[in-house]
Amino acid sequence: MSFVPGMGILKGMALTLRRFFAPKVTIRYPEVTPDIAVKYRGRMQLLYDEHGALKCETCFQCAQACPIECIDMGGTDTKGRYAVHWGASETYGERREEAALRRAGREVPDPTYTHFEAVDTAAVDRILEDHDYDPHRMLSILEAIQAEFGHLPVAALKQVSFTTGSWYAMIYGTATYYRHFRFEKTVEQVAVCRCTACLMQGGGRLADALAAGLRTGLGQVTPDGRMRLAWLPTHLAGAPAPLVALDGEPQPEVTPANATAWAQALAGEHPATRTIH
Amino acid sequence: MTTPTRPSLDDPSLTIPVEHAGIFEPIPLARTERQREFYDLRDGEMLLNMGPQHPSTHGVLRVVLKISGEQVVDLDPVLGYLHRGVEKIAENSDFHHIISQLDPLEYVASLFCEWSPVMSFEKLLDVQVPRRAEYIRVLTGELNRIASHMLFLGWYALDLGGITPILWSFAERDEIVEMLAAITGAKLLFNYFRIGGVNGDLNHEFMSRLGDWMSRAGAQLEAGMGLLNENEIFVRRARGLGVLDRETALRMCATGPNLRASGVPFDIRRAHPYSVYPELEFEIPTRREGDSLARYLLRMDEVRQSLRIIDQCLHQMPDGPVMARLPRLLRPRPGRAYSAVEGPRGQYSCYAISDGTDQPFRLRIHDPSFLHLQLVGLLMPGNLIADTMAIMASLDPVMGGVDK
Amino acid sequence: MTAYWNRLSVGSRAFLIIVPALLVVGAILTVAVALLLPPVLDFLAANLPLARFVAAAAAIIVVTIPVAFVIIYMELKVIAAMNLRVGPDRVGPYGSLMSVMHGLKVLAKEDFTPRGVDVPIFTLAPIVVFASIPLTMLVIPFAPGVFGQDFNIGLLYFFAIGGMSVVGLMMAGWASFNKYSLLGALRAAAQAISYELPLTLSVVGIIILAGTMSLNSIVQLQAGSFLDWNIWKQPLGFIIFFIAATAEANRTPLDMTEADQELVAGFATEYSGMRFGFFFFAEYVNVFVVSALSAVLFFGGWNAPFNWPFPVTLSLDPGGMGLGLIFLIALAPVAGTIILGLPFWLLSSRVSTLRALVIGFVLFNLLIVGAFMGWAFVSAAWVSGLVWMMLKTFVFVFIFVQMRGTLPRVRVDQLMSFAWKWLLPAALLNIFVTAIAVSILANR
Amino acid sequence: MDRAFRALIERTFGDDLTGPVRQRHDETEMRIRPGDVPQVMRTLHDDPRLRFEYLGDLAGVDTGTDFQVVYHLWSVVTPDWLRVVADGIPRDQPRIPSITFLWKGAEWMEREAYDMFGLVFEGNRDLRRIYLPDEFVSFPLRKDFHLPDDASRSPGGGVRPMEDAATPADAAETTVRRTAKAR
Repeated sequence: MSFVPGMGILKGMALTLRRFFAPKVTIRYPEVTPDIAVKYRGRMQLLYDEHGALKCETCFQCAQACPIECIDMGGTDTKGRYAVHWGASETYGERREEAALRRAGREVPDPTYTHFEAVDTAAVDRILEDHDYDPHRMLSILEAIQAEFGHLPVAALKQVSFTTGSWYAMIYGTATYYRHFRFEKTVEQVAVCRCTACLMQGGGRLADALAAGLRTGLGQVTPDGRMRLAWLPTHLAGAPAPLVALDGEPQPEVTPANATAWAQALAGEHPATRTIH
Repeated sequence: MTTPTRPSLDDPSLTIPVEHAGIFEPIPLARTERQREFYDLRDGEMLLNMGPQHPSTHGVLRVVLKISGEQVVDLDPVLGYLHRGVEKIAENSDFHHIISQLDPLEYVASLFCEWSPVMSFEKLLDVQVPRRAEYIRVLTGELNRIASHMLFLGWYALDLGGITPILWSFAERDEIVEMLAAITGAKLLFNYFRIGGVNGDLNHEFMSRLGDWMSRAGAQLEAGMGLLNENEIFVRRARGLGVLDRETALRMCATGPNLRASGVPFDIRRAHPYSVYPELEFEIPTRREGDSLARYLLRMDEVRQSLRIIDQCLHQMPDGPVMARLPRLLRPRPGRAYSAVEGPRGQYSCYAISDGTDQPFRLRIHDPSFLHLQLVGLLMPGNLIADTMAIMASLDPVMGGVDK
Repeated sequence: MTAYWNRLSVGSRAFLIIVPALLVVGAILTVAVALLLPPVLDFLAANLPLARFVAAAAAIIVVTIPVAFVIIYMELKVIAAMNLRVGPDRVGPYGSLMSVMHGLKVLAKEDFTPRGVDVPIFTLAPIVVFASIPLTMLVIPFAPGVFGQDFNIGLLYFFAIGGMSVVGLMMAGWASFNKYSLLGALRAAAQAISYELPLTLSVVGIIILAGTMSLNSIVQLQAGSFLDWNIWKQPLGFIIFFIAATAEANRTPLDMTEADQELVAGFATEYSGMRFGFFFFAEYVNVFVVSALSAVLFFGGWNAPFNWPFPVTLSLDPGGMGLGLIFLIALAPVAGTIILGLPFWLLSSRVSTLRALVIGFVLFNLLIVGAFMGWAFVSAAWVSGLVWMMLKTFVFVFIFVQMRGTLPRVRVDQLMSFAWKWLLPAALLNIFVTAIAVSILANR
Repeated sequence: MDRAFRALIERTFGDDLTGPVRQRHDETEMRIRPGDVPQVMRTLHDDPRLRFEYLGDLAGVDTGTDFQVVYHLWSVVTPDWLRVVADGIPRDQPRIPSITFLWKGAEWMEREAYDMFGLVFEGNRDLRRIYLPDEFVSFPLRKDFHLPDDASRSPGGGVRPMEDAATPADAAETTVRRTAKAR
């Protein structure tokens, strides 16, 4: 602070006047891109290889390593059946409580592995006995197993592979080739008719609404693995259009308007699909 | 202590209606002696609620001022708008994750709130940090200190009504932040220090930016300060404002520049040396006045000292690794460790208790801003409303650190 | 007939409709003007001052908004440049439409009236504030013959009306039902009371020198070179006037009333939409008015800073050229365009013919406009006067803006003590010295 | 670590110490009863042989069975941090004398400890919530309080509001997640 009153102020004014003509430090962003440091961590991006294929194979390791769960990954398993999420799981309504359970170290009922449970191999052996262990009659073996268990348990398929000596991959391929084989227990089957009349009457919208309500896709099971949404092969006789069948029972009261609510009510009892808003 | 029952907000017994400005305004039930003393208004006194949306409360702070006319009689800071419960989070995440969780505490100088927990974890694990890593820590830390003080300069001038210095100091801070981004990978929350070293060695980009900046840093910083240091209006406002004497500063647990501005040469870098500070030579600037001007000038002196330290670091930088060899999963022996570092605002300390698992049993974060905000209530009464923010800015609290 | 009509295209139908309609309207208008113009002219001629006053008031009210726009844009850009920023550069060329966008924004915002405010006063306050500023512009002579009214108490009128804006601020602060607004209003009142005195006393010296309060005659007394300006006779008076005027215009470092770091926005805290816009514009128009007044009082108003060394008289009589004028008017654009565009077309192969022609046309127009302006500047006194006046005024506006960009704010008690302990005695001293000097010089 | 200082501490507070004076790295730790805090602190502060004028930190600790209050002090006479641990504060009666008569700055730290642990510092004239709202009734940093993500472990199960006035009796064992092996 100088002794001449006002001199400091005048100096300041002179300084600002000099800076008035000084070069500016602003970076006009869209035209001029700032030089980002090589090591800059600010942006996450997925890498592509030289063929343009995505290198990320959804192994979830980065998401697991992220301390503040800012990485959020979603993917589907190889058969496109189960949507897998990782990340701030509170954002996924169907997995809120799972997150709590997992962090609490509790057992989380995971629908992905429900069909890996052990089965009694006696039935499988009996079926194989009937087909005298012939891998060439695999189709009928598998049909018999499905008739026995209601679906194709993986344990049974492994037993078949072990006993007949045919590769598990071959059996699996056979089982996945034919549409009428199912891998997951389906207690109920919600089916939408795909005949022309139903589609004309809004069967497509109905299917979408049901898919939204059950939180699954056509031909797939609900996240809790309890229900399956499928196409109905043929229109049931005397049923109205559009037609929804629950285990073959036509549900005349379901319309595209109330289908979502109906499906949610249908799926609603199970805690794993209860949403907490 | 009996568990208190949950009160309901619309319970009329909880609010004392006070006839004031022609309307009844509810005042919370006085729970403590201090609150009772604060909330009974004499004639001519009224309550003025400053913040949390006030333009110049640093961060999200709410201050209830008791004023008579323009004069502040008393004030009551209300905290907690940024409270994350980071200590609880730390108890639930393992030692590596905690570092990134603690970054946002002191978002202006976040290297220092990584430094103290990292040091305490190293004590728990009996890790010897490589000397090069220590030098890099000191180097980046001092850079961050300069950035923080530059921001203080801008804030202080802004709270006194000058709008230019903050942008000039941001121009400085931006260069430092860019070069720190070149080595740490982030601009604000550098998640850089690791247990047993640092994440990544010095790279060429950082060194070139640093050399470029160091060549003209001194002149630029002086020019930036020149706008204020000689300005009559500024000096007249800051001098003799919010005087904090030596004994009071010690009794109020003030640390850092605010303590040194009151004549106590207490700097943890010298008082309780850590890292490689014993090998570096620098001075501890101290001032006797203890007013806002002294605090401002002291910080500017510290900037000059930090430039010296950076210079020495660059000259004495040893070779070698920057990370100690450690297992991926850290399970320190059960024990307790306390470590403190000298940040731009004072003593950042961390008190960690381990029980042998991969998560700390208890992690206590001590932030200087918390205690310096407490000083405001002491320095403020008797001054004008115009000086509330001036005094607060001269103490330089960061609400992220206050609220944890 | 209808068949013929149906065969017509839309354009021709419109033509057939519009042209007769225009003819009819034109005929009616001609008759009306022929009948009504003489009495109207007689009326206006009968009471010319009234007509002049109405015209001037309307013109000033209209002029204030662009002036405010210009100053706001100037503030944005100048302060940005001093902050090493670029400032607005997206809206319009170099962001020059930014302040227009501000205006549109405040127009488009919700005009919000909080609960508990004193609605009539709350609504009236911005109007009072905004009305008082253009009224002060009424007496400022911008150029010889370009002024609203020439009162012989012009200066007194200026300060009286200027003080009226404080009433509006008080109304706003009181009616807002907000403690910050109240504090801001009280500060405004105290500040106005403290600074009206030095402001008024600082110009008494000039009144003594001039012997009149009419701003026109004050300006005319400063005619001649810049050595005849009042600034040399009243340096102390000018300093006092400038500081007091800063406080009067609520500019940093003396903008106590809306100190946004202390009182959120002072008296304007609760205002939004166009009501806030009125305060906003009033502030900047006020800056303009104060700058203009200081230019008028101390810097010779519309007088050129120096006498022309040689008399420039451009006597151009277009009528004397007779028929040649027609050819000139017809040919000049074409010839000028070609002549001016040719070099670009010849020198650079990248310039296409069309572009060269466009360049030539633009250059030609610039040339013509420049020539006309120069001719006007030289030959018409009021144009040059206006130019000089605006130059001086905007120099002061720049200084105000730069002060805002440079200086921190003074505390309110320091403000008061400065006004009463320093400015007021200095102003009185200035008066005494001036009076003594004038009496001595008069007696000699 | 400073052996002479350890001897000095043992000599000065012979009978006040409830445990051995431990030393590790640059820290010296002494344990006292919560009732002795005022006079021990005053001795540490005023005694010319140990002039602990600088209070580094005040922390509350929940060991899972009882509470502790930990003070960290600095002095010119020793290169160590002195850690004073006042332990054995019962869960049902968490009371301890305040030290605001020595360091007024400890007031907010004690408020924070009260806010997080429910420790009642007798003598603190402004003991109320500092971070959490006044209506908050539980104490988050206690070991029997859980983040919402830990909801399933906390009484009631499922996602519950973070607020819970009292912990149910049936949740007594499960709520204390880890008891301190660190003591």
